[in-house]
Amino acid sequence: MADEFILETSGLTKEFAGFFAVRDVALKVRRGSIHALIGPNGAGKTTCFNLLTKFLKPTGGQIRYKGQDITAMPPADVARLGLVRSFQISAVFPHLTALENVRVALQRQHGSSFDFWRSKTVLDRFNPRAHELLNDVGLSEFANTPAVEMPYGRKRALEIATTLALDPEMMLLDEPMAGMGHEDIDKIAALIKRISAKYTILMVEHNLSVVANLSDIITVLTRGQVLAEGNYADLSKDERVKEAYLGAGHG
Amino acid sequence: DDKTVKIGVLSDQSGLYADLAGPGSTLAAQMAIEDSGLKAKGWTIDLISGDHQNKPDIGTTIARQWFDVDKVDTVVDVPNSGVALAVNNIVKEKNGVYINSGAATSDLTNAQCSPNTVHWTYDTYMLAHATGQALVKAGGDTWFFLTADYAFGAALERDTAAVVTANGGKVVGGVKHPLNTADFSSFLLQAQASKAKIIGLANAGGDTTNSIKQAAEFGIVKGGQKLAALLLFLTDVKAIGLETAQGLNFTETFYWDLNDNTRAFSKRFSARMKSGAPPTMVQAGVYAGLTHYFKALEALGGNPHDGAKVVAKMKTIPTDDPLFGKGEVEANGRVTHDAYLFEVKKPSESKGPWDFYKLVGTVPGNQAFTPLDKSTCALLKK
Amino acid sequence: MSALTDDTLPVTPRAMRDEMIVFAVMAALLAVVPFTGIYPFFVMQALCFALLACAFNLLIGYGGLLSFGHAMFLGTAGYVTAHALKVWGLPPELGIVVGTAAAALLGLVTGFISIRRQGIYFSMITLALSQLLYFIYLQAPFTHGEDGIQGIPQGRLFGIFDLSKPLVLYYVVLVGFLAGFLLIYRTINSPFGEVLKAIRENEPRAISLGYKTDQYKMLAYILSGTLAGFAGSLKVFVAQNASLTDVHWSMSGEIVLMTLVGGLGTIFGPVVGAFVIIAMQQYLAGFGQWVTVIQGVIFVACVLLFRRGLVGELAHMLRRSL
Amino acid sequence: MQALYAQLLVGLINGSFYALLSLGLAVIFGMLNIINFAHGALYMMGAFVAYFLLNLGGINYWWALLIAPVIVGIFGMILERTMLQWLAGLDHLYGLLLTFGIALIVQGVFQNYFGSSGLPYSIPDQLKGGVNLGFMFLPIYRGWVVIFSLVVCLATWFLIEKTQLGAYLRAATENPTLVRAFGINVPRMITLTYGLGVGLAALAGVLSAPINQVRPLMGADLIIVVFAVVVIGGMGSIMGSIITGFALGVIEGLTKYFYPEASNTVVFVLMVVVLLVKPTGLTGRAA
Amino acid sequence: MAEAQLAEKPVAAAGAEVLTVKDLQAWYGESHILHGINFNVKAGEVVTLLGRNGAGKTTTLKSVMGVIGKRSGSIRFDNKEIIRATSDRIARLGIAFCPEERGIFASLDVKENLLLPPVVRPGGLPLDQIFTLFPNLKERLTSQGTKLSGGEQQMLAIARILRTGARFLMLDEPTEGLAPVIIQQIGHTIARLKSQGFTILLVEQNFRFASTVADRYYIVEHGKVIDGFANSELSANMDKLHTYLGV
Ligand SMILES: Nc1ncnc2c1ncn2[C@@H]1O[C@H](COP(=O)(O)OP(=O)(O)OP(=O)(O)O)[C@@H](O)[C@H]1O
Ligand SMILES: Nc1ncnc2c1ncn2[C@@H]1O[C@H](COP(=O)(O)OP(=O)(O)OP(=O)(O)O)[C@@H](O)[C@H]1O
Ligand SMILES: [Mg+2]
Ligand SMILES: [Mg+2]
Repeated sequence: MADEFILETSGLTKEFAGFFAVRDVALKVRRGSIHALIGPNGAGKTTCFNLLTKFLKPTGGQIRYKGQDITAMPPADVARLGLVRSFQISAVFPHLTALENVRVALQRQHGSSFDFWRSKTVLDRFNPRAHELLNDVGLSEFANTPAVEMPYGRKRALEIATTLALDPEMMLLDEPMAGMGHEDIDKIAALIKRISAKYTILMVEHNLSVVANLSDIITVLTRGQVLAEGNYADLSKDERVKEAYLGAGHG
Repeated sequence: DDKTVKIGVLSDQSGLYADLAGPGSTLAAQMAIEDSGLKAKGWTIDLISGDHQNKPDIGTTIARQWFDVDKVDTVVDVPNSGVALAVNNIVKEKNGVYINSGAATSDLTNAQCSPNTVHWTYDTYMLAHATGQALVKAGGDTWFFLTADYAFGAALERDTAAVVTANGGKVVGGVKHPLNTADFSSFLLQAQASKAKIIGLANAGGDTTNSIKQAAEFGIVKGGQKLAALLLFLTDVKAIGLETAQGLNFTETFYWDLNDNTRAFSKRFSARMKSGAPPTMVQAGVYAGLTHYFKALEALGGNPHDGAKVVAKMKTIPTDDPLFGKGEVEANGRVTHDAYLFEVKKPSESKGPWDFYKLVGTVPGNQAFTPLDKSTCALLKK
Repeated sequence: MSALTDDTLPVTPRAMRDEMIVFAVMAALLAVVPFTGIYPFFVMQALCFALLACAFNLLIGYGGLLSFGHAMFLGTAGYVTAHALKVWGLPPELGIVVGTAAAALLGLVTGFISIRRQGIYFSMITLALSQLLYFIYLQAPFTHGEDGIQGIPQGRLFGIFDLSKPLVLYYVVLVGFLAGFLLIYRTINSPFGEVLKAIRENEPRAISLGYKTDQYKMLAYILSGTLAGFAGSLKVFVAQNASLTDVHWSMSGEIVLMTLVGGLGTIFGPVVGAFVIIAMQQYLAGFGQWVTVIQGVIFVACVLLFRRGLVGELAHMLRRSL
Repeated sequence: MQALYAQLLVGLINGSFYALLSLGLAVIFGMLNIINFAHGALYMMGAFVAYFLLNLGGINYWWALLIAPVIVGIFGMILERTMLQWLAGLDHLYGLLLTFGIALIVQGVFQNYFGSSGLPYSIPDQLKGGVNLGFMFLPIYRGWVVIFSLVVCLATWFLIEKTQLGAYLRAATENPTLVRAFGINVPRMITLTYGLGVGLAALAGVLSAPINQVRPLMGADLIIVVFAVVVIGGMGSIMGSIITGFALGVIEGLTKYFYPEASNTVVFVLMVVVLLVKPTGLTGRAA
Repeated sequence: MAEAQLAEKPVAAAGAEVLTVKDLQAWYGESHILHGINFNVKAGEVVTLLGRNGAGKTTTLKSVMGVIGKRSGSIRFDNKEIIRATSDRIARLGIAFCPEERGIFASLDVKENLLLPPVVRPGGLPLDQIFTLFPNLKERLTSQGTKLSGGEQQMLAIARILRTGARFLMLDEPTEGLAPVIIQQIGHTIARLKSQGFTILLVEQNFRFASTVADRYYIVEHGKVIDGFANSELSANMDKLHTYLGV
C-alpha cells in the first residue's frame, strides 16, 4: 500500500568530484512517524536532506514523495507539496521580528504574496495564528524582538515555529537541538512529540537521549551508506553501530 | 535708457575642455568687457560663469535659470556640441543672445540655426575644408581616416572626404574608433597598411593626442606618411610636446603669435592666467564675439534685452577685431573670418615655451565657411 | 548585503503613521514651492531624480539588489518619450505611457538575463547591459548620437494643461512624483514587500518556505525599472532634451550616490539625496574647477561620517523609521 | 591574414595593461573586500609621479618603475589607514563610494594643477625604435611591456595563492576578527596589501606613461573596463583576472579589426555572456 | 618525545593562577552584556563555564580574547594585564580560541585552514597526532573548508589551534554537533592535553560531557558569575545545578 510510506528513496547517490557523500541510499519514512537519521560526522545526513529537499541535485537514484516522483522538481515546489526543512546552521530572517518571521511563512501558505498594491495590514489576519505558533515554541515574549537579537537557542525555536507555520505534511529537522540548553531541549522535544501526531518527521540529531526518547525508527548512516535500521533498543546493542557511532559506554 | 546687461560664460570648467575654454574663457570675457570701454559710457555689465560639466541637462538648467532668475541676457562660449545645441534651444525660447565659440557642430548655423545665435570661432565644415583643401593641393592626395565614432567625428570625416575628392584626391580607407580610446595601435596598423599619404584624424582631445603620440611610436611619420589633425588646439600641442608633434598639419582660426595685435592681446592675457598660458582660439573667440556684441549694443544705444534684435544688429555691422581681423556675421549666424593652416615646429625651431606653429597657408574667410547657398538654415528661406 | 540595512527598524503601525505625517509635510512643502521664489525648474529636475532614486531604492533597499545600470531605464524612457513627442507627434500623456512602457519592457528583458545572478555579479551584469544599450543608443540614428534629441515640444496634457507654462508643468511633475512615490511606499508596505524583505534577509530560507524567489525579485526589478522609466519620461518635459548622459554609467553611479547620501533603505532618503546632489551640481557650478574636488570631499565625508545617509542618521537619532 | 597576426599581437600588449590593473583590483577586492574605484586615479598618479621624477628629479624611467609604485603605494597605505580601514565589515557599496570620492578628489586636484590635456613622457632611449616582424612593425617598448607585466602578474599570483602570507590574506578577508585572534596583525597586513594593489596600479601607470598622454583622466576612462575584467575573471580571483586581462586585450584587438566601433563595448558583451554561462565569473567563488 | 618536551615547559607552576578575571564588563554596541564577571583559572586545570543560552559565556571568552569592542575591568594572563591589548597580541601571549560558530574559511582548503594559525611558541601537536585524533580531516585535506560536514568543521576548528603551541585553550562548545564517538574522543583529547600541561577554559551546554573533563565549574547568569565549585563537590551541588540550568 503506497500510502503507508510518505517518502521513499531508492538508489539515492550524491557524488562530489569522485567523493561519494551519499551512496545508494534506500530510505522509507512511514507516514505519521518520527524517523531519526543518525551517523557519525560526515556520514552524509545533511547531504541527504539537501537531496530530499532538492537543494542538491542527486547524481543518481529516485525520490518519491506521496507517491509522486519529485527527483527533478525545483526546491520551492517541493516545499509547496508540504515537504519542508530546517537548516543545520540556524536560518531565520535576522531583521524581521519573530512575529514577522512566522508571518512570512503563513503568508506563503495563504497566497496574495505578489500583491504589491495592497497594504500589508491585510497580513494582520495572520497574527493570531502566528502568536499561537510562537506560544507553542515558548517565544511569546520575543514576538516583537528582531531575530538577530535573540539568543541562539531561541533562534532554533523560531525556525521550528516558522516551519510549522507552513502546516507541512512532513518536516525535515537538521539537528534541531544543537546548541540548546537543557530546558529548551526538553521544550522542543515535547513540541516535536506533540506535533508528530499530525506531521511526519525526519530528523538528524546527535543528542542521543532525544533520539532515544522521540524516534519510532532510526536509520544509521555511515560513509554515505545505510548501516542499520531499527529502534533505539535494538540499535544500541548492534556492535557495528556502537563502533561507528555510539562509541564505548552506550548501550 | 536701460543700459545694464548680464553675460554668462557657460563652459566646461573642470572636464576635457577646461584647458581650451573654461577659466580662460571667463578671463577673455572679462577682458572684453574692460576693453569695450562701455562702462565709461554709462553701461553696467555683469559677468557670471557656470560649469555645464559636459551634460546637456546641467547646461540647459543653468542657462534657463540664468535667464529666469539671474536675468542674464547673453550666453557665451559653450564648448561641447551636445550641450551647445541644447542651450541653443533655451536661448531661442528665452529670446537671449547666444555667442558660441567653443562648439564645433555646424548644425548651429544649419538645421538648428536660430535668430538669437552667433557662432564665432570655428566649425566642422571649416576645419574640414581648410585642412583638406590645403593638404590635397600640397600633394597629399590619398587619405585614410581615423574617425571618432560619434556625430562630430562623422561630420568631420564626411566634410573632409568631400573636399578631398572634390580636389582630385582619393579616400583609400578609414576606421571608426570609439570615443575615449586609450590604445590606437590597432587602428594605426590599419592606417599604416593602407599606404595612404595622409592620415586624417577626425577626432578630438585625448583621442587626438594619444593617436598622434602612438603614431610616432609606430614610426608612421618616419615611414613617410603625414598626419593631419582635423581639430587640434594649442593646449593639445603643448600636451603632446614638440618632439612628438612636429610636422603635424592642422587648421586654426587664431594663434597668439600671428601678428602684433594678437601678440599684444596674448601678452596681457597670459599675464592674468594662473598657468601663464596664451589664449586658445576658443578663448580668443569669446573675446572677439563679445567685442562685436558690445559694438552692437553701443549702436543700439540701450535696451539690450531683446536678443533677436541685438543679434540682428550684430549681423548688420561687419566684424573687425584685433584677434580675428575683418569678417561678417552672416544671416544664418555664422561668423566668417580667415582660417590658417599651421604646421608644428621642430623642437629646434621653437624659441619659447609656447612657440609651436609655423604658418603654411591662409584660407580667406569667404572661402573657409559654408557658403550661404549650401546652408540649410531656415532663416535664409525667408 | 545585510550590512547595508543593519539599522532597519521593524515597521510598526506607529512607524507607518509617522511616515504618513512626513509624507504630508513633504507634499505640502513641495506644493508651495512656486510661491516661495525657489526656482521651480531646479525643483522639477530634482523631483524627477528623486523619483528615480526612490525606484532604485525599492530594488536595493528592500530587495537587496544593487543595480548598477539603472540609467538605462531613465535614458530609454527619455529617448522613447522624446521621439514619440517630437517625431510621432503624440500628445504628452501618450508620450509618457509609451516611454514608461518601453522601460517596463526593458526591465522584462534585462531582468530575464540578470535576475538569477547574485551580489556583485548582479550589479555588474546590469552595468554591462546598460553599457550595451549605451552603445546601441550611440549608434542608432533616432537618438542623434551625442547631440541628443533637442527642442522637444511639451504640448498639452490631456489637451488641457499647457506644459510649456512652468507653473502647470511644475504641478504635473509634482503629481507624477507623488503618485510614483506613493506606489513605491505601498509596494514596500505590501504583502509583496514583506516577502521581498524576507528574501533579502535570507534567500535559501525563503526558498525552503516555498517561495520562488526569482519571481519576486523579477517583479521588484520590473517595478523599479518601470518607475525609473516614468521618471525619465517626466524629465523629458522638464529638460526638453534627451541625451546620452542619461544612459551613461556615470548616471547610474549618480543614482546610487543620491540614494546613499539620503539613506539607503529609508523611505524619504532617496528624495533628500536627490535634492542634495542636484543642488550640489547646480550651486557648485560656480566653483569652477574645484567642483569635482568638492564633490569628492562630500562623498568621502558621507561615507565616513554619515554612513546611514542623511535621513538614515536622522531616523537613527529619533529611533524612528523614515 | 598577416594583418590579423599583427592585431593579435597588439591586442596582447593592451591586455597586459588590463591584466596589471585588474590584478591590483582583484588583490584589493579579494583581500580587503573593497571595490577600489580609486584604482584609475592611482594608476594616473603612477604616471604623474614618473613624470615628476624625470622632470623635477632627473630620475629616469628605470628607477621610476621602482620608485613610483612605492610612492603611490605609500600614499595608498595612508588612505587605507586614515579612511578605508573604518569600512571593514561594511557592505562593498561603502568602499566603492569612498574610493569613488577619493578618485574625484585626486583627479580634480591634478586637473587643477596640470589641466586636462596632460603632459608628455617619452620612451626611454634603450627601448626606442622597433623591429620589423615581417607582418608588422613592433615598437620595442611594447614588447617590453608584455614581458615585464607577465612576470609581475605571475609573481603576484604566486605570492597570494601559494604562500602562507597569501593564506593569511585570504582568511582575513572572510573573518578578520578570527585571524587576528590567531595572532596575526591583520590591520597592518591589510594596509600592506592595499599598498601592494595600489603599487601595481601605479606600476601600470609608469608603464603606460610613454605610450599614452600623462593625463589626469587617463584612469577614469579605463576603470570601468578593468572592473569588467575582474568580474569576468571572477571577483577576487587572481589568476582569473590575469587571464581575462590578456584575453580581453586579444578579443578587443580582433574587434578593432572586424567591427572597430564596438571595441569599447565588446568587454560588456563578453561579461554578459560569461555571467550567463558561469554566474560567478570564469574562476570565481560564490559572492 | 614531544610529550616529554611539553611536560618540561609548563606555562606556570602548577596551581598558580594563569588567568584572573575581575569585574569584567562588556558591551555589544549599546547593549551591556557582562556586568562584572569574576573567575580564575589555574595552570593545568580544565575549567568549565556553565549557564543558560544567552547568559554571556561566549561573550566572556571573546572578552578574554580581546575581540569584543568595548570591555572594562581586569583580565590578567600570566601576570600581565590584557584588558586593553589587541587580540593579535593576546594570541601571541599563548591563548588560543576555538569559536562557537567554528570560523572555517571558505576560501581556504582544509589543509590551509589547518595550517593557518601561526605557531606562537614551540610545543604544539604535530600533524600526525592531529590526524589520529580526527581521521576525517586527513581524508578531506584538499576539500574547500566550508564543504566539510558540520561536525567535520568542528573537528577542524579544534585541530587547528592544537598546532599553535598555545598552552591556554578556550573552547566554546566544542562538542556541538558531534557524534557520540567523536565526543568521547574529544574528551580523551582534553584529558591528554591536560596531562601535557595545557590549561583549558571550556564553555559547554553538554553537562554530561563537561562533567567527564572539568576540574572546576563556574555558573554564569545574566552576565555575572553567580556560583562556582570543584568537580569533587559536584554531587553536593546537583540540586543547585538543577535550578541554575534545569539539568
Ligand atoms: N559541496 C560539497 N563538496 C564536496 N564535499 C562535500 C560537499 N558537501 C558535503 N561534502 C562532504 O560530504 C560528506 C557528508 O557531508 P554531510 O554534511 O552530509 O555530513 P553529515 O552527515 O551531515 O555530518 P554532520 O553530522 O557532521 O553534520 C562530508 O565528508 C563532506 O565533507
Ligand atoms: N553581536 C551581538 N549583538 C548584540 N547582542 C548580542 C550579540 N551577540 C550576543 N548578544 C547577546 O548577548 C547575550 C550573551 O550572549 P552569549 O553569546 O555570550 O551567550 P552564551 O552564554 O554564549 O549563550 P549560548 O549558550 O546560546 O551560546 C545574549 O543575550 C545575546 O542575545
Ligand atoms: Mg550535518
Ligand atoms: Mg555561546
